[in-house]
Amino acid sequence: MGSAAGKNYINEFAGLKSWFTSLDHKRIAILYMISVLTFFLVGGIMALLIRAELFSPGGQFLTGDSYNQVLTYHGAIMVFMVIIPGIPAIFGNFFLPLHIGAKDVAFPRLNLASWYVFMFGAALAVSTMFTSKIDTGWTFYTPYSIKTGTAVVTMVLAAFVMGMSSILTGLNFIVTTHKLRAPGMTMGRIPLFVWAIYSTAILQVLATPILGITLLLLAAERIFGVGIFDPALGGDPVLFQHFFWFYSHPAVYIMILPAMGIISELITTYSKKTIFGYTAIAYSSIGIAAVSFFVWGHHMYVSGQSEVAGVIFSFLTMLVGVPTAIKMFNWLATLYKGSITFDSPMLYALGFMFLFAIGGVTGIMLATLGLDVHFHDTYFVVAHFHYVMVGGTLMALVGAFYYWWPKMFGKMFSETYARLSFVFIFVGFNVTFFPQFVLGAMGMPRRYFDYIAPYESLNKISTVGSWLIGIGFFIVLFNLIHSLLKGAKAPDNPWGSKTLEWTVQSPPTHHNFDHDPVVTAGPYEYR
Amino acid sequence: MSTDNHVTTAGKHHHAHHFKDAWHEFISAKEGIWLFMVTEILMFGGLFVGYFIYHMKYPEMFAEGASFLDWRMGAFNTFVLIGSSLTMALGIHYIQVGKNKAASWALITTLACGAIFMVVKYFEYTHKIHLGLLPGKFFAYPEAVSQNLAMYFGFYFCMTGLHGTHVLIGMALITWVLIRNMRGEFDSHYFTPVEGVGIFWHIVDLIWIFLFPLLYLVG
Amino acid sequence: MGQNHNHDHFVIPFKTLMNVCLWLCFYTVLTVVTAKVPVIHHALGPLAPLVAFGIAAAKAYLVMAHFMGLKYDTKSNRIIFASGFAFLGLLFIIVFIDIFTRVLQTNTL
Amino acid sequence: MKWMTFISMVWASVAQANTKTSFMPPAATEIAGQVDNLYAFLLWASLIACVILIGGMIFFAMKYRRKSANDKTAYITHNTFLEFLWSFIPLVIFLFVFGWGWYIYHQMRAMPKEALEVHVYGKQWAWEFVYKSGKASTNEFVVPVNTPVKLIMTSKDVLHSFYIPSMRIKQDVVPGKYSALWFESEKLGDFHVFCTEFCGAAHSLMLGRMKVVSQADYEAWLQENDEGLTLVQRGAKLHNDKGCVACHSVDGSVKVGPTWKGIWGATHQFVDGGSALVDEAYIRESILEPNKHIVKGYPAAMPSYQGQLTEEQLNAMIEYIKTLK
Repeated sequence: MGSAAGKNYINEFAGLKSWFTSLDHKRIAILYMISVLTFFLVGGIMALLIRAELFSPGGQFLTGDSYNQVLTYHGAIMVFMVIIPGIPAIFGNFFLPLHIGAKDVAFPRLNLASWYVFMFGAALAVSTMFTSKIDTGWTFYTPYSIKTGTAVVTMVLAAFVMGMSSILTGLNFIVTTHKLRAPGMTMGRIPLFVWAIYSTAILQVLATPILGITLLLLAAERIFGVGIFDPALGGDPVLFQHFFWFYSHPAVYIMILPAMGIISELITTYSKKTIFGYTAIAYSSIGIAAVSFFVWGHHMYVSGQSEVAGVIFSFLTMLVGVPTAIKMFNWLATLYKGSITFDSPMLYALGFMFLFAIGGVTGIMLATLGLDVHFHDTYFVVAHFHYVMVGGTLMALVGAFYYWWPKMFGKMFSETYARLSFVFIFVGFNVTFFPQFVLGAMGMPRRYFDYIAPYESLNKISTVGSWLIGIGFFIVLFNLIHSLLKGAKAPDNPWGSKTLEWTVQSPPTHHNFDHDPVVTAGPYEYR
Repeated sequence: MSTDNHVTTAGKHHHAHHFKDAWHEFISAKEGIWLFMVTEILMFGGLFVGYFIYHMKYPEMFAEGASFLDWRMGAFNTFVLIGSSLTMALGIHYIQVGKNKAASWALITTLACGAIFMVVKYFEYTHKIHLGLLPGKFFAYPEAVSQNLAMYFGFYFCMTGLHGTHVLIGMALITWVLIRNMRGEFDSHYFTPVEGVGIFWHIVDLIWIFLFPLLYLVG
Repeated sequence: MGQNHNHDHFVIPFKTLMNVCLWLCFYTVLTVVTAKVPVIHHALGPLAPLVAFGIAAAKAYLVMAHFMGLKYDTKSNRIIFASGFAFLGLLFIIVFIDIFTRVLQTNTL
Repeated sequence: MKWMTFISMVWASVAQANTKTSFMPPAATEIAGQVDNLYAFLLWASLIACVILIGGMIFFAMKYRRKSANDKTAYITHNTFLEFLWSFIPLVIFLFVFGWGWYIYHQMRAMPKEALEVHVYGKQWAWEFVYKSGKASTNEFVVPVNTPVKLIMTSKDVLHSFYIPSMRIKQDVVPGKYSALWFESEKLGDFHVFCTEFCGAAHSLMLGRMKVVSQADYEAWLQENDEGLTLVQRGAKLHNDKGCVACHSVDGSVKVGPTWKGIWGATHQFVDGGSALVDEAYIRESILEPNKHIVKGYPAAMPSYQGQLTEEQLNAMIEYIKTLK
């Protein structure tokens, strides 16, 4: 299968210019990988700062404004620059064309433009760190975001620009999935990762524009004082929350759906067994994407929203919980009668199921009207969304890195260090965030740099846990860098997987397939 | 690429390597264009939703605000934009039937209509600025009856400002397509960029069709 | 995705474009008349906004169907474009329900 | 590695189980008791769901370990009955929990007609309470036990949120309109009040305290006023009532603003390089025009108290500061 003289997409062209002007979806994926991982490092440092500050009550080195700035950057960087672009831009870009047997995405130039728009937005956002910073929280709630003297307009425009990049990527992936599938690859035969990226793309295209207009109005509010969200002029801050969450809840599904797609791939590959309930999982992805637009108000039960609206949102949020439960049970059923190995990607997949189960059930608790009144804006919510975001999306992200690393770079990595990284991240994660459920139940509010004495011991445990997670992620980083430098040559199909990307050489050639693949069966034909 | 722009079948367009043929590329491009138009509708739609909500909360304030708008200018602008939509559609029509020169003239007329629209907008804005009817902090109209009239002009300038910006973007795109047409890059088999710019221009007209009654007439 | 190759692009006839433009101008005149001529405006009373938006919707249909060519386009593009309006409607309906079912408290000092 | 996942699974479910003894602060109202019951039910339901999902995962992972490289696995694509089960049963449980939650939520939102009304004003970084009798207090307020109390709240600047963990109630305080909250405490004692909507520099120092006392003590408290207090005691009371406590400590601990302990007679270095001796004039100017001189190392986050303090109150506070060695 190796092409002429070991040619592949990495050594086909040389020089930085060829990377920064490349239209190859694989190279653009690498550009995204480097930028997203850098921002992840910055966001991670902010997280460690927060946990260090909360090690004991009273203001240590971060008080008032500086703590608010660190928590805002942790939120904004992690949401807009790591976890929303993360899986779709890195693995979606690299493997969507490979999974459906295409040579490239539908609009390669648009794909490269998306990366530049993303980097322009990210640069704008990071620039606020050196000007007058921002301290509004990643949610920019008015009227505080109107009154505060920090660089909210720059940050808001940065988020608008990054939203534009997200729309362009989503648009690109929808057209690619519709129009560029290989002959014989019907929608019923595409891998579940493609279903996940496809439903995420629908969310990106349909939800991000409302964030766009909300942020523009917030900028207009600060520059001209138009008064739409400013109560002093008759505006309604709760309307800002409606507009903001109309985007931001679909955004959390933009974060989790690609991760679910990866888990479907990992569970089937390492159980050497066809997926259980392909159609159920595929339609659950689309179902989640559709229903995710109806549920945003469960962030606003106590914000001044009417009881009637709260009841509607609580009911609809219960409905969106069902497809998620279906997926979990289908993965569980896939393990049944499989032939399971515990390679590091599989450990991360099992870790995902463990943590996402806890994240899911606590989500139902928060969706329940009576309980959310107590839990809203406490550490219970912080623990919930970290369980589904870090426990869900980031576990899947690291699992995907280990799973696809041999294919992306043609190098194997050290399995022992990979498993060690899992232990650190998994244990560290639980030690960090499980106590926060208890802190939330005890009533500790979020975004506090100082807390009353009863919360001290659990916060200490949580901070220690955060160090373990930090170590774990650094082990992953060093392991993968070491693999690039000294890793053994990777075979074309190290894990015996059945999806199309493993039928080409590692790393793939510039034009992916030597001859157009003709697909005759489903993606998980482990017979 | 032939420099002589009168030759109808100028440089043959080569479809990108990852598409099977020109038609496959065309329908993919069209779908991409429509997806982008959805995001335009959703973005402007957010403003319309906000407008409707506050129109119901402060009806008399909105009525007072609308009374300052000159519906004659609004009506004239509507005719201008409908005309420009027609000439834009004609531009595509002519390219499809091979009359590239006529298409260029149609595109130039569309640009002219866009310019007229912006000039009328300029007069409306100066009229408002002169009266002090500005959004938020800059509002300085002494005889305002309702106390938060500034919000109406917040909406007015946000909606017409965003729409005006899109008219300018549309005009820039038309100019780019006009230049390429004069260079003879389009013919009856390849005219996707013109169609894309055309649809974008019709979206701009579509939004004005809703903006006109909303701001000028309903009041 | 079966592809028959000898496709030629649909050309919207000149006459249709002209007709559509005339109809659009007529509707514009109509909407201005119903809104600005006092006797008709008062006759409509509360219906006036509905009439205005009805006419605007008709004009929008003409532009979308003929000028933008949605009528001659594939079904999937129509669905894509319609989905934009659908989700806007969803946002408006639920926000409307919230804002107009709030129990307002008053200061009783 | 496998035993590691197993251990942490057991640990998680054990930890989850013992939160059933509800780490929540003891419920102080009847509705809070209902919330705790719903929470206990959901905890047990979640534990069972986790045992099925995680336990099942661990069990299958152990049982179907790969024996040899060329194991043959069963080609099961789907099972409609099973799939119906694990979509219908979760739906039923979720809707049941939704109904139960709604029932409690409705009780929280249905304001009793003849409740004791207390007006609450949230402002950047303090809570102010005003009673019908004109009695006002800051950060601390007193309510009688076993009587429904209705808080009618608005904010003077940005969003805040009034949260009493022991009563399991919370309501955002929105500027520009009134929002309300009601409870009927069944227990005496002091209860924490937190602000749970992000509101700026001292968001975490905006701590309130609610004292639930007997009806007699409540009426006595209403009559209290500060005639009998000395100047220094009145200064100390103002330090709390005017919200200075949120940013300025009196025991030297680090808060948002400089501490008041031991500053009398010292010299303060300013951000713009200047400095000044801390005396009456300096304290008066720092209170009325805080942003004129910013002490090095502190943010310019203090709102001005121009027109909110009488001469007599300013003197009381200055006397109080003198005593803080």
